Amino acid sequence: SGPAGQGGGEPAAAPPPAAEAATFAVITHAGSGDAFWDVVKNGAEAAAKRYGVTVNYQGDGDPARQSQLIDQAVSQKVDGVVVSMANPDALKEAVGKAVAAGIPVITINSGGDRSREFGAITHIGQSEDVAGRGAGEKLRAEGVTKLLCVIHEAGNVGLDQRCKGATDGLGGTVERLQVDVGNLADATSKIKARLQSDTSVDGVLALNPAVAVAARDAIADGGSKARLATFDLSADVVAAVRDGEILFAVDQQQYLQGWLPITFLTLYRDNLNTVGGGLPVNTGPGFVTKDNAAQVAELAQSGTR
Amino acid sequence: MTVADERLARTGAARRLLVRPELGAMVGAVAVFAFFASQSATFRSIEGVANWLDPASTLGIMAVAIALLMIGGEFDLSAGVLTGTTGLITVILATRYGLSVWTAMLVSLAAALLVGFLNGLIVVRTGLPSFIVTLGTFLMLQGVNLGVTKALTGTVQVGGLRGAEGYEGARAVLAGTFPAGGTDFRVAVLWWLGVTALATWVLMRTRAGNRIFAVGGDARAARAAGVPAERTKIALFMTTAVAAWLVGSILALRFTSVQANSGIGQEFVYIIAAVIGGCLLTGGYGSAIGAAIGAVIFGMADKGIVFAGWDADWFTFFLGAMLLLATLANRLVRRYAEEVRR
Amino acid sequence: MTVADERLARTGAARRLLVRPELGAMVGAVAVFAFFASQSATFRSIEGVANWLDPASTLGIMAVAIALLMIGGEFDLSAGVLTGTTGLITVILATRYGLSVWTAMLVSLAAALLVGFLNGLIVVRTGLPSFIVTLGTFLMLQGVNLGVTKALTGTVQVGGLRGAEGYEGARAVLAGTFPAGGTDFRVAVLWWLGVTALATWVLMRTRAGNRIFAVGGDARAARAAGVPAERTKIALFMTTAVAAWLVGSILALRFTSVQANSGIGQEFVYIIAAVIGGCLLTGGYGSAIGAAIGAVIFGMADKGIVFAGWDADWFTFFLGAMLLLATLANRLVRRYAEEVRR
Amino acid sequence: MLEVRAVGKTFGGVIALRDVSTRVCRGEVTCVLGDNGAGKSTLIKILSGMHAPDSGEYLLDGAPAAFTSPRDAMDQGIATVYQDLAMIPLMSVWRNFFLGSEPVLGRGPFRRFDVARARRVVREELRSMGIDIRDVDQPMGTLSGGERQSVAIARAVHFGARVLILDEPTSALGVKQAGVVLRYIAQARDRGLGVVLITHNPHHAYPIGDRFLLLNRGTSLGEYGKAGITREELTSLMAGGAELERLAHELDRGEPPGPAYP
Amino acid sequence: MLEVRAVGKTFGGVIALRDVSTRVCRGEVTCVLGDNGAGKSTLIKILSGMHAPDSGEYLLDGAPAAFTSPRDAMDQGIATVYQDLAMIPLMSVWRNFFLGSEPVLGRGPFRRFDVARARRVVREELRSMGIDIRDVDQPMGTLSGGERQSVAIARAVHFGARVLILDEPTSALGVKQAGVVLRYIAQARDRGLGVVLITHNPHHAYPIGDRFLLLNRGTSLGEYGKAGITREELTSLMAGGAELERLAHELDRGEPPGPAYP
Ligand SMILES: Nc1ncnc2c1ncn2[C@@H]1O[C@H](COP(=O)(O)OP(=O)(O)OP(=O)(O)O)[C@@H](O)[C@H]1O
Ligand SMILES: Nc1ncnc2c1ncn2[C@@H]1O[C@H](COP(=O)(O)OP(=O)(O)OP(=O)(O)O)[C@@H](O)[C@H]1O
Ligand SMILES: [Mg+2]
Ligand SMILES: [Mg+2]
Repeated sequence: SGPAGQGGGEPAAAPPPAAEAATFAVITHAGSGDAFWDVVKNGAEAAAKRYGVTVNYQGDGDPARQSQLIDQAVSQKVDGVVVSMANPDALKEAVGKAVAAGIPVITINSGGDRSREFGAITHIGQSEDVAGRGAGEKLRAEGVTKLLCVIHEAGNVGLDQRCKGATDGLGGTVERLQVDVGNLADATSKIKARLQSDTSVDGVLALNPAVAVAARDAIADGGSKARLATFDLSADVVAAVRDGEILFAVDQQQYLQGWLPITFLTLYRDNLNTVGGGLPVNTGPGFVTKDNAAQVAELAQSGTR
Repeated sequence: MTVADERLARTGAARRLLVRPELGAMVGAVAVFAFFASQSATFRSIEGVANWLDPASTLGIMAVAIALLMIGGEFDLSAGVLTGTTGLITVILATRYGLSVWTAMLVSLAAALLVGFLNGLIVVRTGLPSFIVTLGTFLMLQGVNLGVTKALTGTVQVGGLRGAEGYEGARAVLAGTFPAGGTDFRVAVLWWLGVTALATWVLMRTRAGNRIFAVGGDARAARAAGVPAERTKIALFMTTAVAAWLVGSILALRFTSVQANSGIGQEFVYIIAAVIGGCLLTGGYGSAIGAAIGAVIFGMADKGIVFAGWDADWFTFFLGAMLLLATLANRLVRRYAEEVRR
Repeated sequence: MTVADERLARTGAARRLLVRPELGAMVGAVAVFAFFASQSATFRSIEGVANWLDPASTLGIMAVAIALLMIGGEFDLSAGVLTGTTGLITVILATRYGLSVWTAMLVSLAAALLVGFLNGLIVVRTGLPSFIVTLGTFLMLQGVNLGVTKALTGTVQVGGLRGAEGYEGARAVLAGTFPAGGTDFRVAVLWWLGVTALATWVLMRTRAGNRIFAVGGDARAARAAGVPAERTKIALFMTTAVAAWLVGSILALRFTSVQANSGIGQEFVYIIAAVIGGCLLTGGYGSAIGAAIGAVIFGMADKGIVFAGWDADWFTFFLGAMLLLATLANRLVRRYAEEVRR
Repeated sequence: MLEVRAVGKTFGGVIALRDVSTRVCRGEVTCVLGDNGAGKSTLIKILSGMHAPDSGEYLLDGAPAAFTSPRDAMDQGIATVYQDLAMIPLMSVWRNFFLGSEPVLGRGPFRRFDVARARRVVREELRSMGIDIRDVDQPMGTLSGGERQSVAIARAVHFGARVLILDEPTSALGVKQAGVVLRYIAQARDRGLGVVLITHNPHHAYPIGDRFLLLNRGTSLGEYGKAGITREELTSLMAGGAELERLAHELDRGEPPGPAYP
Repeated sequence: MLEVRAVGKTFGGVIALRDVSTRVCRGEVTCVLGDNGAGKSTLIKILSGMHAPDSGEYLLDGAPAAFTSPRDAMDQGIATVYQDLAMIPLMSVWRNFFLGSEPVLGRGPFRRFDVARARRVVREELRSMGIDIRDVDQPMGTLSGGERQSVAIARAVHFGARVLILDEPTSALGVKQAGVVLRYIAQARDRGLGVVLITHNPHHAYPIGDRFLLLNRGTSLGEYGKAGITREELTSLMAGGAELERLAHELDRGEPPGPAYP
């Protein structure tokens, strides 16, 4: 099949010589240091090593700065761009520029519904609200009726979508709480404060592994009966899942959202392959529960889950 | 007699130039440029320049306004989030309430002026430090941005400005591009140059400028000399608000969507750019051109690290080192200049 | 004669108390407490108090140190991220290199002291504003935290301190709890009280305190009076670093894991608490008790909104309004006090 | 033309001034004399609109006036040299000089500070006071104490249209410069301005003063016309003269001084 | 005991002082005289360790000394009253007074500022200068100009062990207080201290000075022993006396003054 998107013909016309290592830019909507996106980065870099290409990972939560990073990649004439589109409208122009310059674009994680329209060759992963919905459904199955969704960065689109998805999936009441991920003592006491003042809350959904640990402490300290679930993994979270302190952790297998686009871009470059035929390639949602925690533990420790 | 005062060491004309506060910043900028130009060919190419001038321009507009305010002895922490507020107002009014983009922008300008006025009024009336007052408005605006956006749209971002009436025209004026040297530059660059020139003129060549320096240098002494200190300060806060509105509109028109958290955290970047450009935190000293150059230094370091392809994990490390070195270069030049004259 | 000077209006002993700078902050704190106590029964219960005192205590330790530094006329933006750095060093050394927790803490203390010393040295030697210098170290440390953690562990956080040698003992001293009034309080509360008392004693009753006020009030005049201004400032930066180490250790021991980005953004919260507590941003004025109370006001407002169950989207709005009102109350009381005496 | 009746001022618990009355007339110099801390500067600050009096009346040309800022007073042609609120240290000499009353050129949005004129005027005014400043761009804070004071005086003289208020104007000045200032004051008086002068130097006060207001510990000890007091009385009222003479003898040990280095 | 040889100081392009030599001897008062901007304060700041000279030598008891801060000079018993670097406005009077030389009580970690003693000493020292301060807790910035200056002088006198340097100490003082300061200087001299005094008042300079250093536009016009100069010569050198007398006649219009308000 031919490449999707308007500008797809050009790279085919002049495939770069195999001797020269390709450079791909991965540009996400999260600043460095974010636990989830760090695994994406690890995946992309591992794939780069495997295929002998260069990956330049950048990320910024501000769509303006994210689009500037795309512009920069275009100026540098990279051989492919991987971009997560939390705010597709804002990235439309920059992605369009990349496509017009004949650079293959793959979207990951969010923005799957606009991916084709913008001329990307494929989309990998699913949006945050699908993952959120999965978590909500699973919590409903556990009998949770009133859920506290802990947002650790006010106004972050991805986190908002996760909470909204959870609302849809749960069907019950979902309340939001804002905490600061840079100050876990504060996060603990805020979650605790909420649980103390509203005893009808019977579920807590953390959106970050560090916040999950804080929430676990808050539930224990406050003597609450609330069940806890979280997004994403860390060694502490996996241990807590194993010990039954955390019900489950939503695992989008985001490692794949880093690995696969590099694989696809390499294949596209060398062989003009496209995957999915315009439909997104799903990487999850997977769940880490008590049953599989033991196996995942090691992997989370090394930053690939 | 003064022309050949025996108490003055000789000073050449070229050396006299050195004493301008901007020149220190200029040297810092040249150093940063030279460094990254040697690291990356794209950085020094015309596309690369257009790339890093783009963020530098919006940052620069704000840095210049903040520099005026800082010279006047005050801070504004709410300026960053106000760019988001104005953008949100424009987009919501133009997309949900069917106003034309121009009308929506007028309304958001009025809102910005009101915020600036209130900031200024509270500062001069209560005598609280502006750091605290504008921190209060910063937090409150942040809450309003999120709360109102959520209430009206159910999400934390609004978009769809592209379809609004008057969009194309407004975009061309504020967020378009113009070709130069074979690539496209953002018109924001022109706005930035214009704002810098205007601010410099006001500071150096008008009454208002003299009064800004005075209220920042010593507000009590300025009042004693007959300067209307309260009015000057309120006007400065309103100027900052207008700059925030301008930047907010530029960004909203360019990205056609605004997030509820946009602009948060930028307030310090503005201050940083102004300080790199030679403004004193304690007020009474600084220059608009310096702040504009400070924005360029920040923009170059920020984008240069990406162009150089350094590991994103170490990004802030390099950024910090760059800023420190640029400010040091600035300081060394300034010292040398002071040796030469004065 | 002075006892009954006709040029002094009478002042009662009770009224004289009012002039202490802390009393304004105290009134702000009481107002915020009363407000939230009326909104939420849990807030005023002993469990509630233990809850909001917990973050207030770590914040308070830092706010007091930052207050000393601000009285001495300087800022430290790197203090927040330094809490993360020290925590990371301790955890990495104790878990990856098999050091005992105590030894690891000693090493991280040494690292903190070094950072503080360098901050101070660069500030006094180059004459650059500390805002810029510590911004540089802030960014650089942030990069180091992330870069080194990633390089050593492949992830953005390190954990597993629970298994390290000496963990239980260190935890009991720094991160344990003690029962009081039927609930458990964090020992950090005691550390906070201790730090506040020590800092107050130093400020009010020692040579060093006198010199801190002087270098912040007017560094040139202080130098002229024979104050070793450089040494005083470097010592202040090192004090801040020690406080950051203390808080970093408390948090690391408590959560047994540290994220590479922990502490970022806290630097301004510290400054805010100090300013709410009555410190001047320009230096030379303030009190340690005030800063400690400022931390409580911030902590109460921050938690009280959650206890009151207000809409999370509007959280920062309420927070901003609370801070503004608390500072205003503080200011009004101070004005009244100044009417009464002086 | 300017009169205060029974004004008082309290700073918190400190009563700085109580029940003081005086007036300033066209073509007259009113000297305010008194010990340190007597409240002279406080009185001046009330006259110049810097402080609002807590009690008493302020009359301008017979009508009650309530200045809310020094700006109001300046607009009435009252120019002041303050003792401690001199100038903005970081600003250049010429900017300081014209602060608050900048000369402008052009109109509308093109109205601008007439920099060339400002610099010229400053240089001339200072030179005619016997201060030869090197560079009017020098920041105010780097001038010597006397130079700073001279700028403040030159400024007030330049802008004082009806009343000139001078708080210890000659304290940091050399003998020559002080003489020039006294001559300035005389000229201003002769042009019909009202002048208020604070000084601790009876040698300055007597020759030029027409009316002497004596303050002590915040209250008035009375006001004397020149006819009502001799130079000797005034000097002794200021605790000066005689005491100084005695002191001179006391200090004059008549020892042979050390070697001189010419 | 203290000597400078051919010192010079340049601030950027401004040459403030060039080739000035002088010395300060035990039990002698050296008066530094000169116009505004002559470089007197700059010389003093070099003597007190505030500025390092750009050229020339600084000898202390005959041996070359290089002070890097005023602290070094203070440790040698040299105390200074600066003209413009007075005090910390936000700090209380007693804290300012003892700044840099705080009296302590106790030892080791319990060594603390002896607050009670500090307050007592300040009150006493000021009272003996004729300044009756209301409240030693008052912030320095709210004192009157003369009160501030008195605190600075009292401080220097209290801590000056060998050399006392005073830059226009009496400029803001009342006649009485100025007299007290002159008597202090005489006492210090008699106790064997070396004193450097800057003043613009020949009536103060002549009675107390043993040696007169004349500066003009940054250079020395020569140094005179008391034997080498009469009061009249000195006064006319300071461009004073005669000129002032002439001025007095010029100003004295002999008009009937306005009505007095007793
Ligand atoms: N803002 C203020 N707060 C408190 N006290 C003040 C304030 N201003 C002045 N005072 C007090 O009021 C008294 C009168 O001060 P003022 O400056 O009027 O004296 P002065 O007569 O000008 O003295 P000097 O000759 O020393 O300049 C002083 O004792 C001073 O301490
Ligand atoms: N830091 C500085 N930078 C630039 N110029 C300076 C600086 N300090 C002093 N000057 C200049 O040096 C000259 C001498 O100053 P100085 O203060 O020594 O004079 P002075 O003799 O004490 O005068 P006065 O009697 O007015 O106090 C002045 O013209 C002043 O402008
Ligand atoms: Mg006075
Ligand atoms: Mg001088």
